[in-house]
Amino acid sequence: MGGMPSPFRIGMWVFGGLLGLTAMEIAAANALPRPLPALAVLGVAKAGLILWFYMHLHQLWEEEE
Amino acid sequence: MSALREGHAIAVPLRVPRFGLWLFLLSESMIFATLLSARFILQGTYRPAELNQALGLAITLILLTSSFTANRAEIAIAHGKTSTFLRNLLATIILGILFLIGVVAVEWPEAMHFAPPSSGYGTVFFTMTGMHAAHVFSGVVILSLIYRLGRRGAFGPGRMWGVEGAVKYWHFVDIVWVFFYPALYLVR
Amino acid sequence: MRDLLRVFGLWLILTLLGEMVALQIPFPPAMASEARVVDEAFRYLLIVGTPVFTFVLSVLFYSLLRFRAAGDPPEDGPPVFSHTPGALAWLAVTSLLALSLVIQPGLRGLMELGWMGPFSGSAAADGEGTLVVQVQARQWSWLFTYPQYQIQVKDRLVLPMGRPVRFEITSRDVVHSFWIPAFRLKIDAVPGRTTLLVLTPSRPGRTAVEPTLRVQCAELCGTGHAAMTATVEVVPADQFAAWVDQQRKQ
Amino acid sequence: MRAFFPIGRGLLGGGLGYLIGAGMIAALRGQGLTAEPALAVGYGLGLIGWLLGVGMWEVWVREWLGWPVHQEEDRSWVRYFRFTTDHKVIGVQYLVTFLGLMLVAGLLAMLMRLELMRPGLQLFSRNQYNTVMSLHGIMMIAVAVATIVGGLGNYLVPLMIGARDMAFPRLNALSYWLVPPAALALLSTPWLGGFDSGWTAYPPLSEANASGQVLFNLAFITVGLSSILGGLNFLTTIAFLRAPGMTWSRLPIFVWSIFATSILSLIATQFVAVALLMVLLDRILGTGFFDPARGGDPLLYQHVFWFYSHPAVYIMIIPAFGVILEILPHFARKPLFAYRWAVGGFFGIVGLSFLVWAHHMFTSGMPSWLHAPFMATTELISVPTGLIFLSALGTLWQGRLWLRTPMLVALAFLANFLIGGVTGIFLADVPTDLHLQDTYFVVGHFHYTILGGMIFALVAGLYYWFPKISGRMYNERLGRIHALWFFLAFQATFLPMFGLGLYGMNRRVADYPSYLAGGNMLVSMSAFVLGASFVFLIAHLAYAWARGPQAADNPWRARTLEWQTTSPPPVENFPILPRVIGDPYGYGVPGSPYAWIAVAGGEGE
Repeated sequence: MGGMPSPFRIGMWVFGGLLGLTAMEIAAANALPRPLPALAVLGVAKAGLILWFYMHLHQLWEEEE
Repeated sequence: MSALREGHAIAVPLRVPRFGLWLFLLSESMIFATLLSARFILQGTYRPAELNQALGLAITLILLTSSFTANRAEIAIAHGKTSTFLRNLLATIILGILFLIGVVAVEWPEAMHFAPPSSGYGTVFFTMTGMHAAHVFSGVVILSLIYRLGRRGAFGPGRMWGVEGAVKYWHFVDIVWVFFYPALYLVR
Repeated sequence: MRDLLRVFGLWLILTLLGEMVALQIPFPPAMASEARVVDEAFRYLLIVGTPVFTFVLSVLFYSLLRFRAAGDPPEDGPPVFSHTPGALAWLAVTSLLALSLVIQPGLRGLMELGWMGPFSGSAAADGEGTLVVQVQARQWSWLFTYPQYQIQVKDRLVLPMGRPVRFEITSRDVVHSFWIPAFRLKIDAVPGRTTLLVLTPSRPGRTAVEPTLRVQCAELCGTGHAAMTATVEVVPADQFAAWVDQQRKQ
Repeated sequence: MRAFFPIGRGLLGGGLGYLIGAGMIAALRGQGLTAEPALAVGYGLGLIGWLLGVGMWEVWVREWLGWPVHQEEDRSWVRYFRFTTDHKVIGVQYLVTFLGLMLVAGLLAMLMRLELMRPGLQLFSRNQYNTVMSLHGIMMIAVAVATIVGGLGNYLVPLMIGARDMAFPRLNALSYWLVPPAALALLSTPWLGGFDSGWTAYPPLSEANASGQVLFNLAFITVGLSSILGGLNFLTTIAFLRAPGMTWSRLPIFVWSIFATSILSLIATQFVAVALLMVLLDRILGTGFFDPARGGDPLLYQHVFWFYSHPAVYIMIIPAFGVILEILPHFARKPLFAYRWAVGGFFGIVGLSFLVWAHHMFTSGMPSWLHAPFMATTELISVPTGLIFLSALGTLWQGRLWLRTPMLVALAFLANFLIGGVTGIFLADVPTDLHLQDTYFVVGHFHYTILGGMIFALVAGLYYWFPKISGRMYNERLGRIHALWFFLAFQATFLPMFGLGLYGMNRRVADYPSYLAGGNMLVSMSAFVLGASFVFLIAHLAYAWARGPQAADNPWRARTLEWQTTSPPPVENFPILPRVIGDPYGYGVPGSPYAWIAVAGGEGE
């Protein structure tokens, strides 16, 4: 916690990333003939962002703070 | 005896309940994985043209924003900023309620013409959104309890497991929608 | 070492006895040519399974007799924690055994029966001489339709001998299962889809004389499940033709 | 009176919850209190009311509301009737409840065998028989899933790893108290027309039959929830609460088996919950998951159902392997042979168990190309299972076998499970399965693995840990008589079933053609003798608990931690937490203690 990029700012960047990925999802759904693979990849990316930065998955294999 | 038991409860390090919560979420995710698979097994990538795309996008953005505010609330309490914490938590609860209104009060009545007894897509659509909405609802209830405790000053840096757990659950509900939204509204 | 030799001897004797039993076990009458594949697979598994069975049993019996302590054992046994070559050998033997059973009788039997493709059940026999019988299962009876002859009978199945029959099976309500024990193969009757079973009756007979020659529902389907049977008659070709004529007149 | 206060309050809460939920729906829809939607909502609220009444109000709701939590601890026998967090009390609660359930379900089995003694219908109507058969099935499934894990596991895992309690003691209590309402719901199905779809509840049958089906589904989901929470608790406990020095390679094998099982119950159980929920939605809200006319598919249910229910048989049998492998070294006075291989075997089974589900569906009408892969994975299960046998036989070899009752039952387990395993090959191999599927061959096979396996292990474990749990000793002579009686009656009951199945006796039937009468008579007669052996067992143990001689702290001279404390253990398990310094099964190694237990005076072990 603390450090240079403040946690608030990381949260903001992640939120921006989620919005961007959502925009790409909609674009993929409208542009591609079979959007399922692209949607799956984008969905995994979004879930990964939330898991890692919002849910702190890394805490699981870190020592007690 | 009871002192011993309480002492035991306090001595448990934070990673124990944290691990337990992750296991619970892992288990829960199997429910949604099954429903997601059922959607593709039964209906392939079929999607009715008359789904309200604007509404689907709107509730998706609402839920993503709520995850953002939930994250801010968690960081704020970790830094001891109680008022920022409460403000963001309240925003999260309100966004959650807005999401529920969007699904149950707006989307469902519009989708009634493909409601279960008539169409196969309705079966998966209503079950998936319903199951997810039930989890959003329970998340709103939990966050409200946390808000109530937070106003009484129950949390602060180093004693915020309640907040952390509730917020993790909320993010989990958001992740479910991350997969449900494209599966219900975007695939073809 | 003496112990190992003795247990090996015990294993040989028990295996010999076991195989004698395994070769003797009688099967119910096999009245379709496909039944042979099933019975051969069963016999093969008995023959291969017996040494495995007797091996564990010999070690168990021998230990029980030889290593038994009179009462409360005064001392502990030898501190053997593991034996890596032994464990690896064990792993190799069990894996090879399991894989060999997948191939024979598993895959081989499936191939012979024609159960390998994208269809549900046997590969369709489309030859000229194939008799088609559409089977509709419902709570709690069987309806047999012979589309080539435009006849329909309830709870009574008449089949010519020596001619492949393609059963096209479906259900009107819940899941049932079409099974004639004397023919061995079975497949479920599922609402909304058609499953296939190809059988070639090879011996004449009828239910009243041979009770394993009956259609029996083999998937729990509600109140009348136990009684959901149909009689079967396997008759020579000329008798079958006569029966068809008689049915069409009705 | 005081003892029954929480249960009375729970029943009151449950009843009120049901009336409110069912009443609301009944009023809204203008139907009776037992119409299916009312039934479902009433059950849900009733369950919540029961839990709040039985004790959740004090320990949870007050905390959520920010009020002080007060929890009364009582050391008299009254604690067994309360919402307590002591894992030992919860373990006993599980054991007694499920042994009671086992007797009820066993009685149902006796009734079934009475009906099947002769061809024709004597005792029941066809529908009654189907309900009795379905109830027997689901109750025994619950017994098999939960008795070793919930009973012995709860009691022993914290003791064996040197912990004071489970990681989440209150969650543990919740897991247990979810069971009684589910049992009550199952037992009340006959008043709603019963349910005749077996424990597998295949649609469309389970969507067309009497309303008892609704309660069955809800009860199954409730027991599943209990199993999930239990699994979560065990995983966290074993991962984090081990005593100092208790490394993963010093874990008793029983703890490993519970760990492996918990992974399965945590992950797999949700699938059956969803499958049953889909049936409920189809019945109550008119969705069409399994209706082919509306885009549904009956086979979807079977896939989802077996994706849980095959792993479920390993939820039953892995803890049984754990009990047996735990007992063998102590009574062979020899280290557990190939410990690491046995642990590997557990995880091999866990991994493979998710890849074999469709072997229940070889005749289901699924595409035939699925047969070969599922046949291969199923046959491969015999490899990790073989490692368990390697460990067991290697432990016996050249040991000093001490043939007390737990050991005798453990040896019987090995023989039974061997038969169960070998006959399993016939069902895994598709060509033979196409004939044997849904016959008494299957019934014989799974009773050899579950009754001959899991229940025999449970009985062995009961004898083994009885002195620890009760502080009393059972009667050795009666124990040995029972072991022999149990084993022989079991063989006589289930061995003939293989022949019956081969000759065309299909399962789940109230009646059969008369040519099968001889075998069925034999099975029925033996079944009654087998049933009596259970009554004998329970009576013997109950008597020993009340009147038996005091047991020593460590009557088996075993090395594992649970035997290093008093019998029965004190509330805090160990006066001071032990420090583990050696191998749990280091028999025969001169001067190798397992654990260092400091006592109040400061003495060592």
